[in-house]
Amino acid sequence: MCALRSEEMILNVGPQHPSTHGVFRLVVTIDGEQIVDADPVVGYLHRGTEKLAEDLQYVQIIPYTDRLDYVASMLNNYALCHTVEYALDLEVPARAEYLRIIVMELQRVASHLLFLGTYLLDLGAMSPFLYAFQEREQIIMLFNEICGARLTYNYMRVGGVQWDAPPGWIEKVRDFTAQMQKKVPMYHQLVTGNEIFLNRVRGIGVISQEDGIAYAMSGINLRSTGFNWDLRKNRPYSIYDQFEWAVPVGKNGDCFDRYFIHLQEIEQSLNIVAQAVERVPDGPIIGKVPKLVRVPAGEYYRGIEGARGELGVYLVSDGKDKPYRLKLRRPSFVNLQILRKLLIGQSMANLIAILGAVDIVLGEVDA
Amino acid sequence: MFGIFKGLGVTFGQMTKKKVTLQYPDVRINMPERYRGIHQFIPELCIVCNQCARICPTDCISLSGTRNEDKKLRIDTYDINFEICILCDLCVEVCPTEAILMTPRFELASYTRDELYKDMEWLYGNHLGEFGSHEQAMAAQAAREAEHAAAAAANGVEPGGDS
Amino acid sequence: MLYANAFIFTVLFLVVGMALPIGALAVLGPLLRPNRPSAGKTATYESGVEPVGDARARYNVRYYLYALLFVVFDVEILFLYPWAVEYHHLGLFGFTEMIVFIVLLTVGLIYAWRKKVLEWN
Amino acid sequence: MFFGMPLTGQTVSFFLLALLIIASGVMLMTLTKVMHMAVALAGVFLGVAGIFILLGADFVGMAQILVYAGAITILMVFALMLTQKGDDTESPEASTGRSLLTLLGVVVFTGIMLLVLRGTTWPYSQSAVDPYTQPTVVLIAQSLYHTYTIPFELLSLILTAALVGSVVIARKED
Amino acid sequence: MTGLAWLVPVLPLAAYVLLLIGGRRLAEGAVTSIAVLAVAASFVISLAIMIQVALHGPQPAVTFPWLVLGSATISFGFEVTSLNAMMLVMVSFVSALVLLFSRGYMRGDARFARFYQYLSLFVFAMLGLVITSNLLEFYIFWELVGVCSYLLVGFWYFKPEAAAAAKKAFIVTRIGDVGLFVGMILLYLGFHTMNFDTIFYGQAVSSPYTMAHGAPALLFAAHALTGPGIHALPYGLAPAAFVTLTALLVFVGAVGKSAQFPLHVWLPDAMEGPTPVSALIHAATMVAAGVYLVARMFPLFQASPAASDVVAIVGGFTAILAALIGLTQHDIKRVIAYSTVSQLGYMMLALGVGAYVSGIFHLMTHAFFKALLFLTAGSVIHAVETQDLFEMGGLRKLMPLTNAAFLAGALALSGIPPFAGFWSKDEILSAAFSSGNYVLYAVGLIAAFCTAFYIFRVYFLTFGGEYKGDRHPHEGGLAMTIPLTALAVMATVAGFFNTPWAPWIANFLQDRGAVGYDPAVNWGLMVVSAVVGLAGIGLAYYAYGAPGRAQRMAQKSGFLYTLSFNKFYFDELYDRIVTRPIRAIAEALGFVDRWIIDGLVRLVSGGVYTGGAGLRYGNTGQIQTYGLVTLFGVAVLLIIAAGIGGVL
Amino acid sequence: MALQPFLALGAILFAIGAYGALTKRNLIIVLISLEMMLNAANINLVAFSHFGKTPHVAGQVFALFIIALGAAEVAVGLGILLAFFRMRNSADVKDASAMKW
Amino acid sequence: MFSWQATPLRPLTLLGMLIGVVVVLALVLGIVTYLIYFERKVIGWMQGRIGPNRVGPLGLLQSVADVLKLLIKEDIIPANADRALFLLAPVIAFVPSFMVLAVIPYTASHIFTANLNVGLLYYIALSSLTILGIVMAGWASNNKYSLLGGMRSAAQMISYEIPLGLSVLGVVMLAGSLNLVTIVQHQATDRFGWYIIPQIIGFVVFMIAALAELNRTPFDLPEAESELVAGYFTEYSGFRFAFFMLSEYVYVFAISALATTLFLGGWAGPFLPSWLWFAIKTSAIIFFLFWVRATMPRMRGDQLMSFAWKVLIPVALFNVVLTGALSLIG
Repeated sequence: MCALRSEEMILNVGPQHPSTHGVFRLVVTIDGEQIVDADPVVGYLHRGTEKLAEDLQYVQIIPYTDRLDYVASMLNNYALCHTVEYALDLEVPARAEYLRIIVMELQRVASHLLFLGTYLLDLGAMSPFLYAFQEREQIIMLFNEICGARLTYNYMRVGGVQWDAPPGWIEKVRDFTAQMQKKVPMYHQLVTGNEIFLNRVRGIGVISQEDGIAYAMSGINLRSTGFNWDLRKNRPYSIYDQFEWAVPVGKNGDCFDRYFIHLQEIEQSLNIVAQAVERVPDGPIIGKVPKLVRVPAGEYYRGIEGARGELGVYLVSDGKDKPYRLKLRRPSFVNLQILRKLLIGQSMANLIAILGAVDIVLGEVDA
Repeated sequence: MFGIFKGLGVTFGQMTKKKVTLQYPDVRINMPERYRGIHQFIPELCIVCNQCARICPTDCISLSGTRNEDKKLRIDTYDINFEICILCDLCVEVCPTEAILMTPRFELASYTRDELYKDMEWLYGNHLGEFGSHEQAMAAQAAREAEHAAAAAANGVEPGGDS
Repeated sequence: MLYANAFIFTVLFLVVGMALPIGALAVLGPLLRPNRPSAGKTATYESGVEPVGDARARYNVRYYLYALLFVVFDVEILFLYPWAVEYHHLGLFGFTEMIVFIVLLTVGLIYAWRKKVLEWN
Repeated sequence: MFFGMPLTGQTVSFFLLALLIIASGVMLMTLTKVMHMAVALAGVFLGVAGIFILLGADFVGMAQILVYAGAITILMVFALMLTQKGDDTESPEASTGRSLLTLLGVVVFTGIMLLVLRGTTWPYSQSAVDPYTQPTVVLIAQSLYHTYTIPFELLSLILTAALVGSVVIARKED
Repeated sequence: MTGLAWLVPVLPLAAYVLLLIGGRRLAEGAVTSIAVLAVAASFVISLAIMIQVALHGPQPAVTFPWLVLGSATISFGFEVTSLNAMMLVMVSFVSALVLLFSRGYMRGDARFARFYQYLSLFVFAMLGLVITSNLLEFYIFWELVGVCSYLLVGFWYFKPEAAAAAKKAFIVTRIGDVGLFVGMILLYLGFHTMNFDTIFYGQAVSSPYTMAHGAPALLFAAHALTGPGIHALPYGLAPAAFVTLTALLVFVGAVGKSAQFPLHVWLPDAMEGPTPVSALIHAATMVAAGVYLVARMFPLFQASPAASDVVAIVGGFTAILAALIGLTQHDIKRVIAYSTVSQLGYMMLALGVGAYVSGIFHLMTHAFFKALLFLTAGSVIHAVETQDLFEMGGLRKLMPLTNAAFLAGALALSGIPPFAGFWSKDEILSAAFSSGNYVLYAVGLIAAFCTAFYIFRVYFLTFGGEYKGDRHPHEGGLAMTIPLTALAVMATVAGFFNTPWAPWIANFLQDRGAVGYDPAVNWGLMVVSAVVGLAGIGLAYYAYGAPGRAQRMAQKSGFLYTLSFNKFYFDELYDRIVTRPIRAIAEALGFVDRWIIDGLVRLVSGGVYTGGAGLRYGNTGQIQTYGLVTLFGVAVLLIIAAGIGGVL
Repeated sequence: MALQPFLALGAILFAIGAYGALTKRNLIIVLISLEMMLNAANINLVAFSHFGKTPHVAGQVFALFIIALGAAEVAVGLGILLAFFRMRNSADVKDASAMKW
Repeated sequence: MFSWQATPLRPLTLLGMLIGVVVVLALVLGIVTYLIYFERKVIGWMQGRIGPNRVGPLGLLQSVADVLKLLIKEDIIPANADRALFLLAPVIAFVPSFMVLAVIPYTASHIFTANLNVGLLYYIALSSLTILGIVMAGWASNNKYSLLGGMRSAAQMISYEIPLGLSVLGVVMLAGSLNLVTIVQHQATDRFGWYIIPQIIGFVVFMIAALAELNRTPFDLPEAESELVAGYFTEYSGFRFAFFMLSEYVYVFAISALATTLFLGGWAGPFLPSWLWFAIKTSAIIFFLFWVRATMPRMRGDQLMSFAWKVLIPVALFNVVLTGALSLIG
């Protein structure tokens, strides 16, 4: 209804705005409280990672990947290493694979916790943010112990990992996993059952399955539409096929589904970690890798299930020690494209709910 | 309706829980051994092989050395620009002599950018902590590492990587 | 005249209530505060970019309809108060009277409801 | 003595309030920005509420604040927001000649009224009711719900009609 | 119950309003129910009122001041007298049945609801006219009745004849209304009041007859001419002349409404309307209004012997004239229409000779049997879809119930004992006889003979012999047969309400006092009138029992037949002596009007227009300008007021 | 205090309102002015309920009624104004000269 | 005891009253200061944090420090703002918030209380004036966020003023007075005791509406940080901002005090002095407000409005009818 055509107003949400979680700018045209048009402006954080990579040895690229999705660095590390290993057809020692699985799934938990916290903060609830950060802090401390960094881990190497687990670390992870598994219901009590929260996210920002596929979405955004697509299952890599776990899938494709799948994935990831810590084998943590990695000439693509969707690395090599071209498929960037479609016709309040639930990380979007 | 009350119960229950806040300047997180803080450079050990400068993804290390009378290269200058250093640990990884190390120190705030440009002198003196000199620090570290190696051996784990 | 004392008391609240902000803002403020305006400082905030267009655009009608409902219901409340005060003495007659009043206005509310005035979109 | 009246607190209050009302009213007529007018309007309404209270009609005074200063002013503000363009000044007034003519008429009118007021002997008998012992609310309630039952019920009808009518008009396009 | 009397007219009005609002959306059955129920309720109330009046006597008038004009107050209100009460019962009874009948007759008409609207309004007007207590109100209802008859007669306005007939009815009755209006004004000037009671008795009394033992008419005369507080009569008229003049003027109104000679021409033409309308107009409402007027003003006529004589003579002449015309008409409804004119003449005759009760009684019985005749005629027309007598026949076997009903009505009309008409007509004739007006008695007798003849002519042509049409006539539905049955019963037995040995109505109307002339029972006259009726029937049987005989009779009567067939050339006569000269004058005047008067007017209007065009610039639609002007106006008024009040 | 000052104040307020209602071109301001005139009337009512020959609370009751009616008037008036504005895209009295549209 | 209520107005009485007002002002400023501290502490505890603890012992002087900071902070008036209204708005927002405190009966000897017969209506009428200040602030800033926030705020506050006004009607019906002092006295003698028992529906509606009137979580849309930055006071800084904060927290106190008065028996209670009882009850309500804030996410605008009009108002009306019917029977 808009009996009276009020004047449209152009409002800049971002780059300096609390709810864009970074330097994201959304130029919305509003009519009263209703969004008539939304134009995402990206690039405030662009560093030219892909171009820089062309001038770097493979090992040097790894620290750069840390800075893509900076809340899920481990997964980024892995994507690159995995691609290079694939290109080299390299065997990775079992212990290294287990350590990788453990840190990757812990990383996924940490990333999802961060999503939960910030999403609820966007929706006006303060406490879950702090609770989520308490849990995340424990994971970060675990990472800190294993690789010496809290955010930009630079942990993986082509053919394995850089560090072995310090003494007692595996036990710590085991304890944490058990403790965290008990914590998850608290979130359901605090958040999932809250009618106010439900009213805000149910049926909001609905992505249809067709749209999800058409926009090449992936990850939770795609799974929330009911499309069962998880690369860990669908195109297995690493040793995921050795664990018992399920892929949570939504029904409606709305913000609630996206929120809820995040929580369920935390549970599933913890599940994987719990299985993995029981079976970590002994052995080397890095395979037989030449001192200077030279990828045979050719084109290689590997995609892994990142925290936000399919994180793909497309590598073109001319046989030198540096890639000829490195293209990164950043899930946040791809998922972001649907934003305009989701936002048009919504109210300003829904903007926040939708933007938050699409869950973008600007480091990844801008690369 | 009950969802709201459940939530109220959760928050109320949290009131009595242990607080996680650390009084930061007074209390600090005990950074783990592997923590990748600000570098420490030990000129005595440096053979001026330039590997660290080459591996550095951001080219923040610059060094120069002169050939000594005994044909050995001696380090003259060793600067790290912390404006662009990403503390990735690669330089430490490649250093054949462990002349460059990373310390648990992470505080690097300064009022001007220039101050972030650290020279050999500063890097050498970085993070001596309670130790009076570098030698003492080295000895302590060696002791710690031996300890760890023993512990690792006790766990039946090969010390891996570059350790 | 004694009852007026109560109102004089409230007037004193008004006076003191106005004195505080005026004193703090107009008298004390300039003495304590620096005042060095610059173009950057006095620019309007809009997420760190130059604002596009004027903020004082014509505004949507939705709020207006709420205000309209509000005015009508405010009057209703106003007339409910004397009734509530005197309710014990009015008895069944007063009760019926008010039921009629409330029902009529509820009809209006339901009408607005059905007309989707109460919906945001 | 003040204007022929004993200088009591009541007199002083009256003149202060009258000053507020008239000043706000004149401001309302002379200001150009519509939002400023809304503020002046609130001034008028609050002043009138003060006058009511001064006259011992505390309930009516509160009603005045609640309905006029609270509700109607806000509604006016919304309406102004709705209809004013970005340029927020009032459209130019009527021609000067016409304004002067109106002013003349108004002044003549007021003058006569004041003269008549002065020239008339008013029966004087102050309200014996002390609102302290007998709250005006109660008196109003007794009057409203017994003597004026029918107007009261009609009022609800009018309010409903106004509600429905304005909703219909305001939402015509749907 | 009399306090509720106002409900009697209001209920049909409510039905009218209801139908006006929702008629279009309602089904035919619902429309009928609304109207019939309303009128039936009126009937029930009327009946209750009548019983109450019979038991407790009339009730005082209920009046409300309406207009205060200087010292005079015009009030409005209602009163219940015995006359009223009876009229109410009769009107509402017949109306209810007619309304019910229309359900069948008008079935499927596109403007069914509209028809019921008009009928309801008509009933309302008539009931209001009956119940009112003052002359002005009476006149308003009187005109409303006229309007309704116009609407109803012209209901099928797309038929040119119907439209013309409606116009004719309206204009002709209007001529009478002028007389009534002038009479009314004269009465007002004489008495400074419009209330019947006050005019007649100088004070508000419920019924003149209860307190005026013996000679109410004289009381009126005394009051009118010499009573205290009597104002000087207008125009310096002598009291006797005043009374006669007003009486005659009022009678002119009655002549127009009741279709008396010479204003009878509209009534037969009004047959163009739907038949239920005819039944209503002819039996209970419109034409009865004229008779009711005379009855209501009876003291006035009593006070003026000259006026009474005029009434009697006009009535008698009309009776015979219409009866003669009725002998030869081909249209079934026209025959019945002329019979109505004729019977109304009887009533006037009765009132003219002072037989108040007889006149009213005949009005009542006539209402029943005439309504019956019209409704049966309607039933017949509905069945055979023609109005020409010579295209019918043989319906006795095809429509037995209608046949029986028509027969009852015809017998009643003919004055055959013991049917209703016999008793009332006989009373009139004996009143005429015993009051010494032998000529009028003879005229009435001849008219009675003619009446019997023409109605049975219709009967034999319609029901006797063989059916000549090519349709399959059959009885109408229940809605049509119920009213027929009810009316047939009434037409048969209504006469017993006032037999010489049980004069209930006389007692009721006179209410222990005597009004008008009360003839003694004369058995001889009764036998004579019965025989005359039978003779008429016999002649009709003779003429129309065998085919061809009628033609021969017509040829033999030659000139007379033509005269009768052409209604004595009244319409042509009026055309010659009234319409054409008037048209000529009108054209001459038209020229004057167009060029001289209009020229002046155009000059004026042109000036006004030019002035208006100029002033239009002041009429800008700018509310503020208006407000400003108002402000100055108020200021000026204030100055003046203050000046007068001595403040300035 | 006497009655006259209050009546005088009412008259002056009324005059101000009348001036606004007659000269202002923005319909909303005109409405506002009308409200002021209603307020002026209310002052008189309440004044007479306090002073006068027979002080009675009825004056206050009527003031209440006027307040309520004023609210209703504003609601409908602004509704009409909106309709007008939608039609003409203007809130100017000058444009509201047609008797119907 | 000195009671200005029953003393004819003399300069001395006036002085006494003035002192009373100033005392209230000082108390309120102190209360607000520690209200903010209390809120931060409570919410901190609920989030596993400590809360302010640096300035002064236990961080007790934190709010004082904040106020001082605001006081000496530069007063920035945006170039595009409507200067006059921009300056006026905080005053208009603050004054009514302070004025409503005049009618709250804090103690049994209501020396700081204007014993108004229309006390409750006074509160509701005055508090509705704040909306004007907020709208003005939003409009005068000439900032889109401010405008949106101001408008939202106004729409929300007016919408919830209706259920607020309706919810207290049950209390008025039981007490038969609009005088807050009388209402408290009635609660002492009423057979149901505190009105929270017979008026539980009214109390719930009142609390919800109060939360909304205060623009607090879950109804803090107008100043929804993640959407509108800071709503109507986005452009305000320094002490002008402080006055918005101040009025907000004065309202927190005032509405809690009102809830105490209306539903919790006001100052009444055994053993302890009356003012302490009042303080305890009010603190409980205030704690509840903070607790809710720590827990709830924010509602969305349309839900907020529908909630007021489709749920609260019908429920409040039902409560009125129910109370009327019950007291007719009983």
